[in-house]
Amino acid sequence: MTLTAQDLLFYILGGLSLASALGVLLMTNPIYSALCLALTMVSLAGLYASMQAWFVAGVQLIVYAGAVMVLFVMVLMLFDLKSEIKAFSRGAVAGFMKLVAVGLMTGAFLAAIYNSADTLLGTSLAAHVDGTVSTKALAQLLFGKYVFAFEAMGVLLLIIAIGAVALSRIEGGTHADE
Amino acid sequence: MNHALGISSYLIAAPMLALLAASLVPVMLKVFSGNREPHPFVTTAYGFIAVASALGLAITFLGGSKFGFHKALVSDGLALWASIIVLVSGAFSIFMMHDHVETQSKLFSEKVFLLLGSLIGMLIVVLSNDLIVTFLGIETMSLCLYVLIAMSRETVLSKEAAFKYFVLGSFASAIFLYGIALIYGTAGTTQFPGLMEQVGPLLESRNHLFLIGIIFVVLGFAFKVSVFPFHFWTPDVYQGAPTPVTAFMATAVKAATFVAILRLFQSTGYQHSVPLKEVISWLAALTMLVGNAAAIMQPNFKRMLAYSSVAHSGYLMVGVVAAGFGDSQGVASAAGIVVLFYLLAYSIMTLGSFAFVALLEKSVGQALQVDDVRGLGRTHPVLAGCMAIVLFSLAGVPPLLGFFGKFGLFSLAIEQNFYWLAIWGVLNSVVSVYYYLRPIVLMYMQGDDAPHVEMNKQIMTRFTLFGSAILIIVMGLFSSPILSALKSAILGRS
Amino acid sequence: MPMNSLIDVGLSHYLALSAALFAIGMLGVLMRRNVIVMMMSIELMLNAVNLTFIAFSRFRDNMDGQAMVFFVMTIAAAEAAVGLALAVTIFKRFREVNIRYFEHLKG
Amino acid sequence: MAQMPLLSLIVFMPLLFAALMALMPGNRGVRPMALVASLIQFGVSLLLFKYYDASTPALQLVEQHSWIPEFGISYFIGVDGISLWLILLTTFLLPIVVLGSWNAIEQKVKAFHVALFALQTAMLGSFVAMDLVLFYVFFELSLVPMYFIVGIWGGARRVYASMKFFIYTMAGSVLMLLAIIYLMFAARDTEGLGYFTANVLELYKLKLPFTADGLMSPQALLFFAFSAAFAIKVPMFPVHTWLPDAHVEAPTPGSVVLAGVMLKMGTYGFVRFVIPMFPEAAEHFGWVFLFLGAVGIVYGALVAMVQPDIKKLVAYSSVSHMGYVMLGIFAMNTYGMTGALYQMLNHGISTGALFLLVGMIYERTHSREIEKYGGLAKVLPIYTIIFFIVTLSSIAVPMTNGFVGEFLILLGSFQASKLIGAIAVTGVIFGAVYMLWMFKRVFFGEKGELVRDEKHPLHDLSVREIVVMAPLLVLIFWMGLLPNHFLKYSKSSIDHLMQNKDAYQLGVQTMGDAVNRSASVLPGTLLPETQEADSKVTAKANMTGAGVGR
Amino acid sequence: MKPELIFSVLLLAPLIGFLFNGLRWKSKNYMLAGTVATGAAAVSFAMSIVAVSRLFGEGAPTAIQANFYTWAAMDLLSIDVSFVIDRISALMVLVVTGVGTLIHLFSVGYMSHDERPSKYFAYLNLFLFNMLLLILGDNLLMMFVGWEGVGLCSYLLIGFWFSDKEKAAAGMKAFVTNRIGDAGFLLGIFVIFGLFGTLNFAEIISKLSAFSVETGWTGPITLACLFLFIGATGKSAQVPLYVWLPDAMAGPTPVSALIHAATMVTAGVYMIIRLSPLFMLAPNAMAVVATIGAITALMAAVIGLAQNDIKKVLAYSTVSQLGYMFLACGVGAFGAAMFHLMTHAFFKALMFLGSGSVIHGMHEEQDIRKMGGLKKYMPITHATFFIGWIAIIGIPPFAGFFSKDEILWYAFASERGSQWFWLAGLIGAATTAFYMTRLMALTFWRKSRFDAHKVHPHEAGPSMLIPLIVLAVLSAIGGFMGIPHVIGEILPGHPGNWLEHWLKGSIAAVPMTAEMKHATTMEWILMGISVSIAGLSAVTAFSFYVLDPSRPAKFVSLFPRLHRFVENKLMVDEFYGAQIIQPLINASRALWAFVDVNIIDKATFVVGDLVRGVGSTARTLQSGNLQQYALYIALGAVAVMFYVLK
Repeated sequence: MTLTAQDLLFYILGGLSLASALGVLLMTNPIYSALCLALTMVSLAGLYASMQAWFVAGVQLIVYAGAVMVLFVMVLMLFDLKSEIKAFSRGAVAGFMKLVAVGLMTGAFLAAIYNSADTLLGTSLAAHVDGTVSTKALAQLLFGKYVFAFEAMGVLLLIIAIGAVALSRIEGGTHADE
Repeated sequence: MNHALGISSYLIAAPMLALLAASLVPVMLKVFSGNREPHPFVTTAYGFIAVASALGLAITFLGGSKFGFHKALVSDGLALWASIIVLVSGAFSIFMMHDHVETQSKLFSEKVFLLLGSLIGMLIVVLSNDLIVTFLGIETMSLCLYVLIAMSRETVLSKEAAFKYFVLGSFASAIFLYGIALIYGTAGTTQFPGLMEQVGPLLESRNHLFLIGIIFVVLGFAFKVSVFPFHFWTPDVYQGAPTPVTAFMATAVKAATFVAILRLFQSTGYQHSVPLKEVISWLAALTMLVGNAAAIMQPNFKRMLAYSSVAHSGYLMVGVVAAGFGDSQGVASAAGIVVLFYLLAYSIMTLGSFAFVALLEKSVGQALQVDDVRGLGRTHPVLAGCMAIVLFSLAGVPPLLGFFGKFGLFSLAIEQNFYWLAIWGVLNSVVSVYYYLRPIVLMYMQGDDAPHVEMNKQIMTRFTLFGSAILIIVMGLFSSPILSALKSAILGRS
Repeated sequence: MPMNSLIDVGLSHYLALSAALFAIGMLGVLMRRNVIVMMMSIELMLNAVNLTFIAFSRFRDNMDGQAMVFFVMTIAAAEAAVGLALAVTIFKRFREVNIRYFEHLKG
Repeated sequence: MAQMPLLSLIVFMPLLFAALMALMPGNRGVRPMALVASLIQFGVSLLLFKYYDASTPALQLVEQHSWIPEFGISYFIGVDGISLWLILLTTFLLPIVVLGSWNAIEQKVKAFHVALFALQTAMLGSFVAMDLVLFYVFFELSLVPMYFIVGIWGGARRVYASMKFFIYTMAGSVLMLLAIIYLMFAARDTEGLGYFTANVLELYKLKLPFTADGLMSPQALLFFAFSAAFAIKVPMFPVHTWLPDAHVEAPTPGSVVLAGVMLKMGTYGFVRFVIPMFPEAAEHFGWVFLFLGAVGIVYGALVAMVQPDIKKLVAYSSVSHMGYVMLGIFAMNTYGMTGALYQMLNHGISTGALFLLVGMIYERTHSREIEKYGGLAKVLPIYTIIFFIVTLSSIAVPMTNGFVGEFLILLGSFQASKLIGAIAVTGVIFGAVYMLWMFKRVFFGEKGELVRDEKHPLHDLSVREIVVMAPLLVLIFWMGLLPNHFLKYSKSSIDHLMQNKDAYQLGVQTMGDAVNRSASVLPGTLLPETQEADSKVTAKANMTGAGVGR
Repeated sequence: MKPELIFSVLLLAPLIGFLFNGLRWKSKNYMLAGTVATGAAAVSFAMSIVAVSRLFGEGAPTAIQANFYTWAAMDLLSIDVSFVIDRISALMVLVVTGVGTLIHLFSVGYMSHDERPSKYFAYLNLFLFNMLLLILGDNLLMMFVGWEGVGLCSYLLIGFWFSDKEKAAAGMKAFVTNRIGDAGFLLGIFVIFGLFGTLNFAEIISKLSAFSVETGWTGPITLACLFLFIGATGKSAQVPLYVWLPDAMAGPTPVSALIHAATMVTAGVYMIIRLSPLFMLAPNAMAVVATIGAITALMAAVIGLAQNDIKKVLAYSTVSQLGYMFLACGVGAFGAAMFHLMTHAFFKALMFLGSGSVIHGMHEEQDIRKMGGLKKYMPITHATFFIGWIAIIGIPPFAGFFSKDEILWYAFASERGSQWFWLAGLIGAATTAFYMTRLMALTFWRKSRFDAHKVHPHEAGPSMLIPLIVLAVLSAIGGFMGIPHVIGEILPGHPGNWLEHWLKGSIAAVPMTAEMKHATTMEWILMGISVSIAGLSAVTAFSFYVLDPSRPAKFVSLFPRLHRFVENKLMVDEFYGAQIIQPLINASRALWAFVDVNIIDKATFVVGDLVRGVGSTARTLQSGNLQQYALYIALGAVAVMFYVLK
């Protein structure tokens, strides 16, 4: 039972992601939550990289931690929100039940992972894979097996773009005519 | 790896492409004419042409168990008939949108565009042969709907509805996606054919992660078709959304999603998990009960119909249970036939009932109460008569279409020895009679003193209601051709 | 499972981590009242899913998982766009993005 | 005329007339047209006598067409001695109802007649249908027009009553639907049949497993599922409570049709389906129905006795009378069965007449409270005489129709069980008590407050009303004095049923076809051979599901 | 004449009369109505004579029969509408049509002032028709048809003046009480059918040889006999169902004479006589018949002692005399029962018509305390009534003496009889003599107690007197058709017992005990005792009511409560009302309000409430809070996971 560098990286990045995720949950100021989320994403990107998913790690950094987070922060800025007094939902019973529900679900999950661990394949990492090789393979997949999904994504983005614009122009929208 | 796509792939995608191309026209017109909204009728016409051409292409090219796009899509009878249901209900929804006060606006062309976009998503769902593609389709369909709901001219409730639907939908999508991930991890594939072969061994060895994956995926579907206890968004969203959009959601979304569920349950391997069978049966049973019981207590017309649609999901789940856990060969295709037939029936009836609601809504944000139909039998005999037919059909009175739909479903349940589900189902349909007859009571038996209310013109919505009433009768009496067509399409025989 | 494998990082660890992240995200949706934070929590859930995909992809030596992550990210972005657009609309109307204003529809 | 679809004509003619009436502009002229139409359909139904062959128990004037083969449903109709008289009763009552409601229905006249004629089709259909699903369709369909008739033209609590009516009857029949579906699958899975069908003649051949010791054998469960549907429809104690409400609230014509024909659909169901299809269960559990029938007779009579409302009294008397019918059916012998069949007709005629009479007086005084009457005999002598004759029929005085039925039923039930026969015979006493007590309070003694009213003197029956009642009176005596005129048409069918209780089968005879064909060749004529063979393959190999057997 | 024709005319004549008068029921032309009706009855009578005459002579058939059509036929059951005149029904048909004709005739006068004479005569003819069906029918079902038919006519005629609530109620009471009996009759028919597979009298009796005498109580024949006897107690007003008959006096008096004295009420006796071989096989049933008969004879006679309504006295007397007939049947003396039936028909019809004449003359007064001294106002009525009186109290050689004495003798001497039956009969006879004398005295003799200024009693017209006279003659000589052997032997020409001879072979023979078969001395002694007791009793009554009118009051004051009890008819009606009828009504109300409304309906409402409960819970959960919904999703997921993974 030696702790390899790989394992160490997992514990560090994993711990970081967990901590920052908790930060998202617990920070009463939304801006801090957003920053925590960004941190989570960055640490996850690290984990992806550690698993040799180089391209995905890069996309995670650029698209997620970059673009999406900027969008969130911008909107938050737009709303000019400060720390909220009532950040969490009311109701002791409901709150308790929520904790219990999620707790149970996670517990069941962990138990399932524990139970099925034997059946899971390849519990040790395979050999190092070159980033260009994996990226190429991914590209082959995207334009081969998943070409339809890829194209559908494009259509989705187009529709959503128009939809989002339209949404801003409805009565009461940011770009309403009246 | 051969990346070349055969012509057949494009033929399968042809309906979607047609929809996309045609849907862009009104928006483009708007762009090139300096942001001037085209005449709504023009937009409607384009929408109709889009749907009609897609329908034509679907009927021409779909069916016969063909794969496309490296097996990302499958074109079989299930897909064909689901496409037909989805497209037809889309067409009628566009008609109703043209008339309805909450959807008429300067942004009408965008709304039609979004609805067509949603239809593309649905076609993806019904044609999908891969869980991840299904997911993409569901997201396409849902995201369009979120926006479409929010674009109502009503400013408070529709926004709330859109937002609730959005948050809960995304929440459910995340769960669904997690399920896909687990399935991917355990089965090694997300494509249905491969997956179906894996189901048996994985369940037999009680792979818990796979089970959780299946549960989460089912849960995600269950959310979309509003199965208890994932149905809570339904009444709120149905109420807040503009009625034409509600009609669209209640019919097309459900049809598309049920086809996806059927695809998931096209394996005999599920018999290895008895608890899964039991739990899904229970969900079906509870869904019927909750939907019907809550509808009884509901004074708001649209909410009542929303609960009724929950109950109908419960009936449809009976078909799903039979498909997944029936013990004879080919039960899944049989289930496909009856479920699709039921969906067809249900869609026609639901379109009619929401058209009726739309006709009675005269102002933005009006919350139509059941009591508002008082005396309509006297003041508007034709409308009331059509609605009465629709309601009787929903209640399952023979020989209307709804009856034969239920007949098929319960036949299937009995054949596969799900007796208690069948008994529970018919008892629930008796309960449902109570609230389906309430509007009839109010229209015909009470309120002779009710004032004569001017009805909106809404020619197309009238047409929808009238058409659905006619179809309910005609297709009820002559359901044989439809059934045999369904059968030959799904069994792949001519 | 032998004791040492609890420390030896394997697929189970990644899965457990993703489960924990998913749970946190879920709690965020369930408990935070700010809609933006709720959306962020959903993003968190999707990220947890992505981690699962990557882990499976890695340990099964199967690239499909990475392709799926790609799609999930796109969807997440689209969802964020729509969600934020909705949020902005709602903010314009209510000057507030707390979900307690959204309880008109009930019963 | 060898292949004239006479039965279809009889069944659907009323619907056609309904459609014609619906298309008529305005309400004027609807009534005469309805009257003519109803007379025409009665006349056409009389043609049955010309083509009906009383000497054979076979199903006659058979028509068979494929309808929804995917669900195993065919359009299969026919008539035999069991249904013949019910069809004629139905067609006979329609003109009477139309003429009787001449003044009773004041608004929405057109809609009323449309509903009435549509109802006629549904009722006739359920009497001729020989395909279980087809029967179910007609059986359920009949609820809708009746629901409207009660709900729209009814009294103050009409909504409650119509709802109760609809939900009660539907609750019973849905279980039957499941049982039907089960039977169809049982037919498919049985050796020798092997195809998916709801054809009653084929289902007769099924030998469903039955074990005497428990309720859980399929035959017993199916028996109870069918019985539940029919018992509610009959209605039988203790599921009878919808009936008094429905009757009291229904308008006169509605009550007449409800009592006259609709209740018979339940008892007919027992005779046509329950007894032949589940012979062992019927034999084994028959005592339950025998007992409940007897209880119903006494119970209905006792409760009728204390009713303050004439119409409710008559309604409860229906419960009592239908108890006799149930008793006769489950006596399981020729006497009881014949008596039951006869009693169905009697009840249709005499209770129908009573409802008409109650309606006539209600039109004059707008009250049905017994207390407010008294001394009517002095004021309305003709009405009194007619009412008295009908009363006699209702309490089964010899030489009226009621006696024949009751005598045979009691004879049969006494042969079946001495104790129950003895209980049921007390119904003869109570029947006289409640009718005559009511008659005394309404017609005899001092003039009551409604009768005394000088400002609004009551008028005796008009010519129209007498014309309405006359055919009923004629039948009361005709059927009472010459029962064999009627019984001879049903004799061979009933004998056949009772002699082959355990293995009932029915041949068919199409119109103009002298030779009986055995029922076993039927499926071949129903659908081309190829399809049948096909269905067998699919049933076994692939397309199991959904009853999409073909 | 073919039998079919005879029966057609016999039956159709009254039916046509009914239709004729029934269709012109509003007419007040009593003469026309009466003529037609009486004519119809007379035609029937004439036809009866024609028919019966065929039975006389050497080689004459024992019965003539006609079959009209099949009423119903299935399985074993085959019922024909067919009629028979044999030696039993011959007697009966003559009595019914003969006495009937006389009473029709009497009615012409009696109903001349009524508002609806046509209706009355229609009913009367209808009754005759039904009575003929009852008598002539050759199977139990035809008899039952007539049986119920006469009950119906009785109902109509009792309630003839229906505006009076009491009278309408009396009609209903009669019908319902009869119905109770009819129910028993029906059960009897069913048992017989089960036993023999036929309802035809001749066939039943021919099949009896296969059966032996039953000793127990539950044998089928005993049961059948008992059930049939229940029917007889209803129709023939025996304990415990006799209560309707006194009330039935609400009808017009000729009706009382015809239906409630001479004909209909004897139907029960007739039925038992018809089935006498059957009854002979059930000694226990016969014991019941005899006991009930004896009790009725005594009890009704006792009640009769204290009645003040002239018709009520006669009514109780009828009940009592019917008791004698059943006593006779019960001991196996069916011939004697038939004999008494006939003589009773004569003298009781006579007395009822006489009372009718009195009531007619007294302007509808019926209370004998308000009469008295009518002898001088209506001498013919008095004379005929007098004959009836001595006939009923059994003074030789009037009709009642022969028949009653024969019954008493057989009650004593039959195997099935006993001295107790004889004693009961004897006391009954004494009581009868007492109250009949009282009736005579209070009505006709001593001083008038009415206001002669207001009431002018007068003798009736000829149409009423002729029947009286004819019946008086019959009452006087009617007994000669059944002269007992002991008397016949000492008379010149040794007249035999014609009736016994006539009926021999048609009915079961009296099962005499061996020592009594030739106990001539004993017969003489008993005859002497009964005549002297009756005479003594009559003399006592005479001394009470004629010689010293204060004596009854003094006597009664010794037992005031007993007297009130007797005067109130032993409180039987009150007992029935309080113990049977009212509880039944209360129970029915409870069934309606409790079982129907509270149990059955509630049970269905409970289902509805449950569903509603689920519905409102679902709506409460639907709080509108988005996170709550998300929680439900999570909870649902957790539940499903745990269920599946457990």
